[in-house]
Amino acid sequence: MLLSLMIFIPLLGMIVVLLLPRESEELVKRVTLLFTLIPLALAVYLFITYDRSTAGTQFFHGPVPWIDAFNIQYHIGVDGLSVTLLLLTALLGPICVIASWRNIEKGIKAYMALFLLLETGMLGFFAALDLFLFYVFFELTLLPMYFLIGIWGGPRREYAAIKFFLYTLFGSVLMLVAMIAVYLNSNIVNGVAEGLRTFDIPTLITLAATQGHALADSDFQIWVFLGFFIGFAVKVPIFPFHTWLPDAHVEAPTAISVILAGILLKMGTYGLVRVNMAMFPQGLDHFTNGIGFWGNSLALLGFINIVYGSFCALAQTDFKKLVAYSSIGHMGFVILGLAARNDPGITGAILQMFNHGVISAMLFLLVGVLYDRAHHREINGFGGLGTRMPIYTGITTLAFMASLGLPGLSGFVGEALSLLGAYDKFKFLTILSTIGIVVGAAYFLWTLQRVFLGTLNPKYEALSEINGREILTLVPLAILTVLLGVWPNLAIDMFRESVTNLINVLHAI
Amino acid sequence: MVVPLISFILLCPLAAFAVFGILGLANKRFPRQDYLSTAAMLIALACSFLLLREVVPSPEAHTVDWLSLGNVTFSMGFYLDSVTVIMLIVVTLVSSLVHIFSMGYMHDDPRYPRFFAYLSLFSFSMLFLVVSDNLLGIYIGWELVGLCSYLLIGFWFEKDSAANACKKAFLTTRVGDVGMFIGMMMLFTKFQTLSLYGEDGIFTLAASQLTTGDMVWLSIAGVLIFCGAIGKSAQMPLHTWLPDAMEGPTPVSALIHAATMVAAGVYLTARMFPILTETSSLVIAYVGGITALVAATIAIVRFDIKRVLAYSTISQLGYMMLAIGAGSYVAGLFHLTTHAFFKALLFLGSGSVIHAFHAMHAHAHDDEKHDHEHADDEEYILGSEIPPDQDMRNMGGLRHKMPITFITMLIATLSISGVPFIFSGFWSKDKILAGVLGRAMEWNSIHHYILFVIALLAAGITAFYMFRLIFMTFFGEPRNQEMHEMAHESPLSMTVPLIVLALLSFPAVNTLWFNKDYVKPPQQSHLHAPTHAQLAPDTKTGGTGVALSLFGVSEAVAAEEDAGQGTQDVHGDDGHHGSAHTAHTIAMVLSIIVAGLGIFLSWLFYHRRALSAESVATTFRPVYNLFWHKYYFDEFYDGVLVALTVWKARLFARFDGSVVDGIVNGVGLVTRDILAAFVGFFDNRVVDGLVNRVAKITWAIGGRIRRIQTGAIQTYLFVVLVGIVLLILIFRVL
Amino acid sequence: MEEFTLKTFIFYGFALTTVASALLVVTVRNIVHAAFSLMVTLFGVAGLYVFLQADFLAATQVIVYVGGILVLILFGVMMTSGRLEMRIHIERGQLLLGGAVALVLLMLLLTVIANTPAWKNRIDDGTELPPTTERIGELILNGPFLLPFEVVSVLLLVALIGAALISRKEVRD
Amino acid sequence: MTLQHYLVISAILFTLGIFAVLTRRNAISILMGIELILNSCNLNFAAFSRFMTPEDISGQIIAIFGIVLAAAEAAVFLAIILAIYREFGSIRPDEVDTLKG
Repeated sequence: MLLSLMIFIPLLGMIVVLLLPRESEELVKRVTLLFTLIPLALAVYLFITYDRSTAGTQFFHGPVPWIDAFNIQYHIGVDGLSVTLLLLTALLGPICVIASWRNIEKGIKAYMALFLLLETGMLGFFAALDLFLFYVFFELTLLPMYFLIGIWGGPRREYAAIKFFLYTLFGSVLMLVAMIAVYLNSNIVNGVAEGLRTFDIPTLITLAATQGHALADSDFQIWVFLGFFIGFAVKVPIFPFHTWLPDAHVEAPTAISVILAGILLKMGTYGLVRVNMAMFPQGLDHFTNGIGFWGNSLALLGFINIVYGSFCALAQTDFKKLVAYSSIGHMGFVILGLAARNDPGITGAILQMFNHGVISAMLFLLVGVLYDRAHHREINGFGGLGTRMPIYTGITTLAFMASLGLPGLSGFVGEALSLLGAYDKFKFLTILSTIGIVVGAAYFLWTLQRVFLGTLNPKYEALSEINGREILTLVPLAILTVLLGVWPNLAIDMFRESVTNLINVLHAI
Repeated sequence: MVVPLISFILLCPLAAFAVFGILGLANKRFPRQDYLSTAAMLIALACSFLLLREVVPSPEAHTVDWLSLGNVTFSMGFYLDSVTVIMLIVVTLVSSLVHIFSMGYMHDDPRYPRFFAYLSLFSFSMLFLVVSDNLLGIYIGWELVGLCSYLLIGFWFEKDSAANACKKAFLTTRVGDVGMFIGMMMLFTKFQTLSLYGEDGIFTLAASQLTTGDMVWLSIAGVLIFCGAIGKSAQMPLHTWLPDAMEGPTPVSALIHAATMVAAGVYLTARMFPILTETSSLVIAYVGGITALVAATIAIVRFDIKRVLAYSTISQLGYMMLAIGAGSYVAGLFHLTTHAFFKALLFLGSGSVIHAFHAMHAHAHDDEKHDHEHADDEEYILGSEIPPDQDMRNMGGLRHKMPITFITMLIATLSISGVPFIFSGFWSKDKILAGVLGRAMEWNSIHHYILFVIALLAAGITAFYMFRLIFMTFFGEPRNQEMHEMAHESPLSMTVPLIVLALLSFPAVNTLWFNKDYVKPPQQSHLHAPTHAQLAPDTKTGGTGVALSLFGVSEAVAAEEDAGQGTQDVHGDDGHHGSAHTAHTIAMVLSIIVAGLGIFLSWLFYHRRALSAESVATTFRPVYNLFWHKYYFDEFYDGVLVALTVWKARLFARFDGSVVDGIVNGVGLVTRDILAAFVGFFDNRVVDGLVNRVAKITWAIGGRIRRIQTGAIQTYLFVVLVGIVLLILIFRVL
Repeated sequence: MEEFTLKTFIFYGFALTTVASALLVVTVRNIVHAAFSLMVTLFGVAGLYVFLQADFLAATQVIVYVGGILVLILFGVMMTSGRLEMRIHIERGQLLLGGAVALVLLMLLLTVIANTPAWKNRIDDGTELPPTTERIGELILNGPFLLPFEVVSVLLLVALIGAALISRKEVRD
Repeated sequence: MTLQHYLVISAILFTLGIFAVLTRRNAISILMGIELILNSCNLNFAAFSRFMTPEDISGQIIAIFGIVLAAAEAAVFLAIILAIYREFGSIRPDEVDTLKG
């Protein structure tokens, strides 16, 4: 019930916001903030009461029959894998609302309503335990995102929005096909159909591990794995499905970029863990067993993401595009860690998901702060801002350092664990991937130098220091960054058992 | 008592930094950050001295779980042995002195509080690195000191050169760190832990689990870990960042880039000593040796007082690496300690000189901005710009103006040059030379003989360029009269640290190192490949070493040397003791000779002016150019590596924009234009032909039918009713 | 055939009044007259309700229809019709067609009424039922009709607001 | 008085209402016709309630709802008529034919 409340309160908020008069913008913003703070409060409660000693699903609601004809159920719940991302989503919600406080100029009401809808979609996605429900929420995020980019974005917003939409749709069509294939095979044992078909994820996981079940057939798993994988790969995004990301980021308003990098990318990797790994261990095995091309393919994709993303970031001169490409690089570590299929690898990957959510959120907020003042994002157009805006420079340095994986800040732990895990299986690729660490440091430091160091660009002598509201959005994230860097167990406690459980599933085949 | 004490030591500087950070976020400032940071450091220093009692004799580790996975746990902990304590004292001591020095030196800086906050953060990180008992902890501290170094080098970030230098420092060291990380990954994959000590630590496991078949693997791992040290300790080929790091304030150079952080690489290598194999040791020794020599040669031709010291630091660090690579664990760490003191002293002294010139520089800045560029002839054509207050060619004859600075710096110079017996530098350097020679004789290894020669050469050159610095700065006639007039002795807050450090350059205060029970080298379980185990006994010569008994110290040194060698050698016997003594004697004599030679030449060139440096430079033009251009490392990196990377990045980005995205857009276009056009054609002619016909008919019918649509409600209603009536008639009545 | 009592007489009287006045409503040319005829019809229906022992319904009929709707209609007449248009214009052709359809419909309805077996021989036995008001109240406010009642209330409210909104003079902004 | 009496009266009222709606050229007259139709329905409800289920008075309640609906309908209808009158200057339904095809 708690989870259902958490998921649908933003939806209620959307209705309330829609009923408010268009003119009272301040009221609209406050109401939206309120309706994003409630899930956050619930998330804090969830964090406190979550039982860390078990791998099982908790706080579940359902299964309640929803569409009986296809045995689709309303079934939600969280385990260690999803709870962290749920918390992240609930945290970023209010932060984004605050970040949108001043810089959305038109149609704030519609914007906020769409944002709340988006939040419902994201929260629901992470909590869904029914494959169909999962898909519905997955698609539910797409629609508001399309409008949020397409209406409130930059000059090329329509191109970016359509690109984003089509890309994701392309992926989700394959996903849908795979999903239907799973559904149709879900009641076939030894070639004979018996019982009801089902979309229920926990049931499907059990079935996929049952000897003789159609879902446990390794060829079937490979194909279905591919279908889901492409669907999620677009979201992550994994090379070569990544080109929507820089465009979407550059055009999207700040808060939406934050959501995009912070949550939407995680939906892809979360899907990989939740569906691809847990449900199709044999399919996974085919792509990560380290034998031949296909056995290395997932790790190879991770490697390409890391190196390719980092090098592309190095060449960017648009601040936001740079951060966008850095996201691609960082998600590569997640893929690499997942491909390792071992304790440090998966833990590192999940940790990296969470940490990247926090850090990239900070980065985009910071870019937004600068953009609001200077109205451009050309890195070479700044210079010497360190003297003008010391606090802003300080926070940016912190975020950059976290992002480039400085130990003591959260980015390091996930990255290091992913690499440690991956080295066990993919020695050569992992060693090559470490290039990404150096290049990552290079582009962040170079940016730092070009924007903040050196002599002050006289054009920006009047630039105002970061204000209280902006600091308010950044401080929780900064604290989290430091906290998780110093005390990573705080996060790992949440999902340690689930990871162990997942690994047992993977090793059972 | 140990754990709370160490925690407290760590907490002091961290708290000082936290105050700054939290207030900074609230856009406020703590006006007395300098007192806070300094006090924190002094407390930490006092606590470190307390630890001196705690540690002897047995090393101990205290751990807590830091990061626990399902079946792997990374723990964080403190490991406290004599080396740790000595490092703690060195770091806190130098750091405290630098804090005090900075109160005078940095006093007029607009970002004065920030400077102390950074110093505090650095001290915390460095101490954390030192006390960590596992590789992960060391790595964390390692990167954090890198960050502080970055922040402090770039402290005057308005200067483009500083901004460049800090970035370069961070990136260069990161390249090394990646190597270190790969090494860590190798060790982790093998042993499933990153803890070094204890039952489940890497060292125990390595000793018990590894076989001869693993030697290559272990060597690679060792060299990779050493890569981290190459970066951080500015060894070849990653040394180029350290001279540039002199863009930072001078106290920073003294603390970070002379005494502590750069020595962390040596410390790490020493920590990894137990798992160094013969091969990796040799690699380390060669890297160290070559670095020592090359950096020393570059230092000869520098004119910037800080750059001379920077290259000298690199060279001395190479010395330490050489020592550890050659198995002289104790000697390497001993030299680390003595070097920390005298090099910090040299930097602070140079800072004092710069400070004396600084006011003048600011004054003369406007009218004589570029004058110095024309002052000397062609040398400037080649090179980097030197700030006039750091240019030794503007100095000279300062010994009367700044007596305290002069005397203290002279003591440090004598120490670093290896002037015998009353200076600590002599003992530590001598110990290294003896160690290398000892290893060479013991193993009859040509490599170590070569290394010994390199080390000797480097020692001579060191003496030469250090005295060159002293002569050019403090002796002779003032070369720039105007600047000379303005020069003055520094305030008390700056001279006191100089005096303290000068005192530390005497061996008496380094007695810990002469107590052979205090620091014991750890066992190297993988040093001997089987071949050497057989070779070693045959090569031993039964020398009859005569220990020089001077001040009763050298006896202890030699004996300690034995202890060091003995524990490393499974076959240690009397004959071996002999070889150590022989080596010691030879090394001592030779080192005194080369030091004297170096000083004498320097005196000839720069004081007596009996020989002209310029004419020598002209005679050996190619060599001189090589030295002047720092062996073209920077040119190579900037022109090739950096350019290549950026080019590659641009290539990738263009690839991304045109090819990958092009394909995507292309698919879009193809779908929209070509495919759609074809389908459209087909559609128009075939499908649409049919459809159009249907549509036309529909349209025609519609045109007629639309008259029914009168728009009058009553008509509709009428029709509806008729319909109802008919329906009722059909179904009900008929 | 039942007895022709006073009660029956009155019933027929009401029935006749209702039908006759309804006929007037649809035939009279003056719209105001039509409205008043409608009033008579409504009263007649109310009387019929009384015969059906639906006392509350009868009262509601009088109050709501006569007191409310009829007044509303009269207002509507006054506000929309100029003096000339007080007369209702009827076209002959339309009249014939409409009349024919209505007639056929009536025939059909009567046939259905006459032929449905379940409806035959349902005679009012004349039993006096207790007043319905209390039971209706019970059913509406505390019984199965609570929800419909609420829905209808909201509907009425919406209709009122909507009506007010539609009919107000447009304010140009 | 049988059920059929009432049904016949109701049927007549209904037919008259239909007739009015079909033939009248004045919106208000149409409204009156509609009122007649609604009344006939209510009468049916009441009658069926009385004769078919004497104990249950649900039919009456439905009739009451019917009245309420009639009231609502009348209100909205008149409002629309007023609006149309303002727009077209007439309430003759045959003149309001913007939907004409």
